[in-house]
Amino acid sequence: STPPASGKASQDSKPPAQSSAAPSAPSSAEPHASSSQASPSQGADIELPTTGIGASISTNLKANEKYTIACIVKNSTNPYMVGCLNGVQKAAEDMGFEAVLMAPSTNDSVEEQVKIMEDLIQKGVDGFVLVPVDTNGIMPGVRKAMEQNIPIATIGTPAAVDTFLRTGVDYTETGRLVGKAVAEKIGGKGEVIILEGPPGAQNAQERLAGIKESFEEFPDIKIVASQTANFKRTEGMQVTENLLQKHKSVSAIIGCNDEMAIGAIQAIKAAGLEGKVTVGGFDGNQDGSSAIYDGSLYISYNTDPFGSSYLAAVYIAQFLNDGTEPPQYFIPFPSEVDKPLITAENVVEYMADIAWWN
Amino acid sequence: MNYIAKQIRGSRSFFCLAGLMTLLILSSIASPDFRTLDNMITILRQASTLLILSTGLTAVIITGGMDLSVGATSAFIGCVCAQFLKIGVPVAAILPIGLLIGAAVGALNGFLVSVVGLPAFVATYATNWVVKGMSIIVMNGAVIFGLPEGFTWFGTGYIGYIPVISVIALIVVVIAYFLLQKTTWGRDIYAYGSNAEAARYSAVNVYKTVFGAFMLCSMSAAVGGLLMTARLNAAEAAMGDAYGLQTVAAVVVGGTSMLGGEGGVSGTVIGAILLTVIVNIMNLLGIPSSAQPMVVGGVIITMVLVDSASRRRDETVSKKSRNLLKTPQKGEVV
Amino acid sequence: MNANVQAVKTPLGPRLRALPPVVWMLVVLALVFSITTPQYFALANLRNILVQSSALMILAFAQTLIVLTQGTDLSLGAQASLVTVLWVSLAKAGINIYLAATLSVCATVIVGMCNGLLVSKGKIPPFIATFGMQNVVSSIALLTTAGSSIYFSHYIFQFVTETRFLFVPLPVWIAALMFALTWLLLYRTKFGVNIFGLGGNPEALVLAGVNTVKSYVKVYAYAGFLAGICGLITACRVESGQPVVGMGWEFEAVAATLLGGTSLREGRGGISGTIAGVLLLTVLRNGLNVSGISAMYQNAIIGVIVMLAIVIDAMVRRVRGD
Amino acid sequence: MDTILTAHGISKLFPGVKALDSVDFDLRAGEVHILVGENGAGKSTLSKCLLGAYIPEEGEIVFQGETMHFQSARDALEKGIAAVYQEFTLVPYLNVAQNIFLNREYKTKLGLTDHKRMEQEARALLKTLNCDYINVTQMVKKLSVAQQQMVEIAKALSFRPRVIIFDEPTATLSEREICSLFEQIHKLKAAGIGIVYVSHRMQEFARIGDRITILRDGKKIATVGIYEKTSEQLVNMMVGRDISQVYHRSENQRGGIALKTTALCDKAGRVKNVNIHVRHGEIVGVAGLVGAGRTELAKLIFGIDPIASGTLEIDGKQLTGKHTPLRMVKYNVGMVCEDRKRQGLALKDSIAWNIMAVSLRRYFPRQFINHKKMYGICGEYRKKFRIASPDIYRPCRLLSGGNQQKVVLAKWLSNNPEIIIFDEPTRGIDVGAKMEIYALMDQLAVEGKAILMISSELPEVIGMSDRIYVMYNGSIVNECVRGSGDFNAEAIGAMMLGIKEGSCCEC
Ligand SMILES: Nc1ncnc2c1ncn2[C@@H]1O[C@H](COP(=O)(O)OP(=O)(O)OP(=O)(O)O)[C@@H](O)[C@H]1O
Ligand SMILES: Nc1ncnc2c1ncn2[C@@H]1O[C@H](COP(=O)(O)OP(=O)(O)OP(=O)(O)O)[C@@H](O)[C@H]1O
Ligand SMILES: [Mg+2]
Ligand SMILES: [Mg+2]
Repeated sequence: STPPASGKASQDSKPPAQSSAAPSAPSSAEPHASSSQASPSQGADIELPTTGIGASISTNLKANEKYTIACIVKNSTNPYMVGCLNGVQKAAEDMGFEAVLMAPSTNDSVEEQVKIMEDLIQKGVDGFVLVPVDTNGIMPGVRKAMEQNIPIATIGTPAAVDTFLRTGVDYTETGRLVGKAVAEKIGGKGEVIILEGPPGAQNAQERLAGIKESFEEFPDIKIVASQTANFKRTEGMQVTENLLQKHKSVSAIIGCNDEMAIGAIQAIKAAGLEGKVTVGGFDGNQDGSSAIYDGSLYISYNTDPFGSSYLAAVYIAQFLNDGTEPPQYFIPFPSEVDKPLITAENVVEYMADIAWWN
Repeated sequence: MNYIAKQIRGSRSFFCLAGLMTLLILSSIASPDFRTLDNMITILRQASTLLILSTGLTAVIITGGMDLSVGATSAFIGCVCAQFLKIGVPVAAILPIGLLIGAAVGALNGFLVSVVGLPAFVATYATNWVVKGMSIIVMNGAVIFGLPEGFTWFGTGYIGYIPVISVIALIVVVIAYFLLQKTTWGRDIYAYGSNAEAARYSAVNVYKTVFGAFMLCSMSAAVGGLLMTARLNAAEAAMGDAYGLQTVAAVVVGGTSMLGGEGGVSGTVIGAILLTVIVNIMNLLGIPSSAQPMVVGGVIITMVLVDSASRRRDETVSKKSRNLLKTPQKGEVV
Repeated sequence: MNANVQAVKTPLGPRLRALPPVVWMLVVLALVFSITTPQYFALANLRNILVQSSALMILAFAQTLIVLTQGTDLSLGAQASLVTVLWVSLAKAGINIYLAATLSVCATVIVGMCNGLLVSKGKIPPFIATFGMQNVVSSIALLTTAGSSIYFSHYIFQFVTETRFLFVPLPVWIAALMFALTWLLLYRTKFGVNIFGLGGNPEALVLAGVNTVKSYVKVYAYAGFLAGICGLITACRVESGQPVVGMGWEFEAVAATLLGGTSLREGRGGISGTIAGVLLLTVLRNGLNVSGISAMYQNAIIGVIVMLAIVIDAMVRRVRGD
Repeated sequence: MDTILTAHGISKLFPGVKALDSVDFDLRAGEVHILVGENGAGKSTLSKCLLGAYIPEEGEIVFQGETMHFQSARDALEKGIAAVYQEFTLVPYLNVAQNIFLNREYKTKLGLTDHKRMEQEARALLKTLNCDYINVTQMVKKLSVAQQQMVEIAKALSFRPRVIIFDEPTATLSEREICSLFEQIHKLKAAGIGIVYVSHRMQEFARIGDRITILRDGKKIATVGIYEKTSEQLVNMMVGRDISQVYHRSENQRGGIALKTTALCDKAGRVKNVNIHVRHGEIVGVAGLVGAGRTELAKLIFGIDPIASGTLEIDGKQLTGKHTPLRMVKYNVGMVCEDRKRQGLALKDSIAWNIMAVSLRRYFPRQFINHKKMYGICGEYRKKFRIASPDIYRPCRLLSGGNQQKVVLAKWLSNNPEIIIFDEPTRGIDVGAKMEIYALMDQLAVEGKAILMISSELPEVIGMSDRIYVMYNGSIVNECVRGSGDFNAEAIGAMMLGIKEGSCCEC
């Protein structure tokens, strides 16, 4: 399949001024052509205007004026999205700007996201923290905002052009890391089931591509099924139930988010296969973390929406205060300050200090 | 015996049953994994939630109405009750609370349809919007999980080989069947659905009938929502979305006419199982998710097409009665 | 509001009173928002509202025609999505962009014809026939792009959304053109007469020798055409092909249609009221966004206001006795 | 005069009904050929077969010497056969001109409909019918019923047909409009156009008719010249036996006043100041023309429509509080309504469920239905009313009109009411069934029930009633008691038309 558009976008969109600060290759994965430059690195020497991670993130910065910063996410029913909104809300409280928190009333509608952007430009906001549904789809809104010189920070999914900042995670990268970890855990061979995100959603496609990429190294691993469960727990459970009827000897299931992974775990329990199947997920949400703690989930990836959007808001406020640009276009936030993979080894620490959902 | 055979043959769910049988046979041939006991139980468990939601909807559709808010209502009640469980409300109190909220939503629908006189389609679409919005507010975007074991047992437990959730679905179906077929109120629902005006002239209490149907619908949505929550061990505002129109499909594929007055929960049982089986076999055969709706849509259209063709055959004069013309029979009623 | 009685000159007072209630609600809503938010009444915002409503507007015209025939078309949203995807992928495959647009609109016209056949020949209730089609169509859209959105760079997209003619952006003009076209078809052709007939008294049509099967097919096909145009505008709006972008629009279109005074029974109504219905929904969303009401509350607020609007509409009509 | 339209051996079947049975019919140019027969005799069905709206199972139609194979009404229209149908065939939300030119819209050069021209021609057409007060740009929905009927007539004439079929065109017209219609019919006759005219109103026959064909139970009885038979003979041919045989009343005792209304008015002003009473053991008829407000009165009494003013007493007790059918049923009142397909039956439901629709609550007061018991009861009623059906499980739509009517009767009588309102109890049913229903009403009266009977068939009202209220334009204009001088068809007919008693004697 075609390489995801985001990789391309972030690749050739790097502002030349910052290329000296380009991060080194990622620590845990092979560098990959499509995203090597954008890939995160641990402990790169950039200075964040914040300290901490997850819910413990904070800043000393104060907004000079009562700016209005809007956060637009993809929906208001997913904890990840609400984490983003909460991050900006917290930033607003800490720094003293006004936060406008928005989501389309129809879940995951890029068209409505564009509408909201247009409306808020009318309202006169000073900055956008954006979780776009789609890289290209969001462009009309982005372009309008850029015409008005309103800084835009995107979380996770980028926009098709360079915006003020992109932070959060690289979805392909997350897929690659978790996929690799799971593959190693099952000894590089066996049958794997993947539960995909909603068809049509870009981040879901990218993460899936990442997972598949990571398996290319392991010729003995066979993806026996890859079905959508729409990022939902119910559907994760139902689809897994069905697939387990056929693939009883499956060694691993990767859910493209924790919700589906937990659904899969419930189905595994019901099928009496507990302990025989390695399950991987993404997001490191509260339920997922407890599942890692009790051993039913092997691994997850801390995508930290809270910290990402907080950080994005802080950068925007800083820019509004004195015109300081962020040092780098793509700041892969959680992995910038911490190891983002969560396993039984670090889950206690993660839940106590790092998690974004407290 | 002849009567029973005739009833089955003549009943609207006949084609649905035939369709289900065909599907089961084809599936068993196509995939060896399909015909295992395990898989059958899986299908049973999966069909249960859909079945509970569609059972109540059947009553509304028999009145000639429509309830587009079923999915949203079930999610809403699941969310509210999960919040209640979280603050320590005992499990025993949850069912009454859920049913009460369900009854309230149903009463709102009933009010809009029978008192204000809105088309049910529009009224319940608005309700759907409101209820969905309220579950987002209730949940504040979070997912609640880690519910008491006494509660989740209803969703995940087994009685012998049979999942508890299926037993409950069966109970709901039996109750609804009993209400619709064995009580005067149930008869009023059919009478109102086949001819609302005639029902009024026959001294049927229209308000009681319509309110009752909508309340039954929303209350079964409540049970469905609670079980959905118990089964997931979590509640989420969007969890009912997928059920919105799927329930309608299950009811209509089961032979209940959208024009009202015909059909029943027995057809709905078959319809719900049919839709579940299709998805199950498609997953087993590895049909890509993007192609799955096409198959489901195709099956829905085909089933209803066959059903409506058979209906029309009843209306037209059959060959046999045409022959009456040739040999006029004495004493035959004109 | 209806063109059929345009020749009757009535004084302004009764004519104002005869407007669909939704027009008044629209005015009230606009007043409320302009009082609460200063930026609301800016010219740019009005333009904004018009642009935002244009895609839904066209879809709602389609839905209005279907509702006039006592049906609902649940596949319209999926059809619009399909067009965005087809257009972009055909263009990407090297086909001339205008040809690609035409071809993809042809696809939805065919979908519409299938709908019409199922409803008329197959005698399936429109609700369930078009629901089945919705599934089929969205599958096709997803399969076309293997599930993801699809992107193709061409100046036409931005040209459509950003060109202004007489201060008004192109999508609004397109919507206006579609209104004019639909209006002509509805009130100045046999096609329109048959639509009112299908909803009002199909028996009369049969007795007058109208082929009702053909009429149904035509209506649904034209609805498909409008859904296609809506899809083209949407593709320009989001500059890409999005296989699920139109999800749920069919229901919003129904809501707008009914708010606009078209009845699910006996073929009463028309497309002029639908404009007000669509504007009500758009103004509501825009107003909530501009006033910065949090995402958490928007769904509930919109739902409650739409419900109130429908109830008020029903009440007013009952009092007026129409 | 030469024959332009002939039908040979036409048969038409509906599920459960043989509506036409080898009917022969012929129509000459320039004549008005009247079709008579009781309700359900097959008049409308025959008209529709001539028109191609129905395709007969058997028989052939010859028009101007050519055998026709009409597949639709359009075919017939193109050949020059137009009709004014009994049912409403206008589209409510189109204007008058659009309705008249439905499917034949004039087009401008641009291919758009030419409203101006259509309106002009429509206006001209209506003018020939003396109906220039009808605004051609008005929605049909907003017209009165009579105006709608005139539009239907204009529509048929606009085809400039060779043959035109009128199916009860005057049923909803007032005298003034009837006059202009007849004037038009005379003009058409003079122009050599053949006219088939279906009507129940004998007084019209002499004014326009040339020949009469009598249908009964789907069979043709005879075709006669207009002056060959007296109206009594015609009625006998229609009914198939002497009227005196048909109606039978037993001697019985009258009880107290069961139902009494005082100054009853409805909200729409269709019922004005009605004072009537019915005693136990009495059959009281209400006569009047269509639109006189008799059905409205019945609906008012039964609680379907709200009472605007006036009072209602049942067995001497004045009714207070909520007035709904449910409450009336509790007071032992029943109503067999006018339109059995719309208000009487759930056509999709089985015979059994329809029979039990009212009395279910009485037999099973605890709400739980014992199916065995229920089907037992229904079976008894099927036998008692001789409902012709192999079982009680079939849907009612498969029954013939008469049997459907019997189901409606069984529905109410199974609830054992004391006061029964019959609105057109014998509409559209065959003579045999009619007689059974008359016998039943007689028996009910003997049992001491109070019966209020509304009927448009004068012989029936006169034959069955002990007293008759004559209703005209919403008010009771007269009360005739059996045995008194004005208790005959002529007098009552005149009162129905609103002609004062005095002037009545002259005609
Ligand atoms: N569409 C139909 N389906 C079934 N039965 C029908 C249908 N139309 C007419 N019938 C039956 O055919 C018979 C003849 O009906 P028809 O309408 O021709 O009577 P009619 O003489 O016109 O009576 P009326 O004076 O009431 O108009 C009746 O028994 C009627 O019930
Ligand atoms: N002025 C009118 N405006 C509207 N509708 C009318 C009018 N006159 C008569 N009608 C219609 O004709 C029908 C007959 O009227 P109504 O029921 O009052 O008369 P009726 O005396 O019961 O006559 P019948 O029982 O013979 O139909 C009504 O159902 C009504 O729809
Ligand atoms: Mg007739
Ligand atoms: Mg009447």
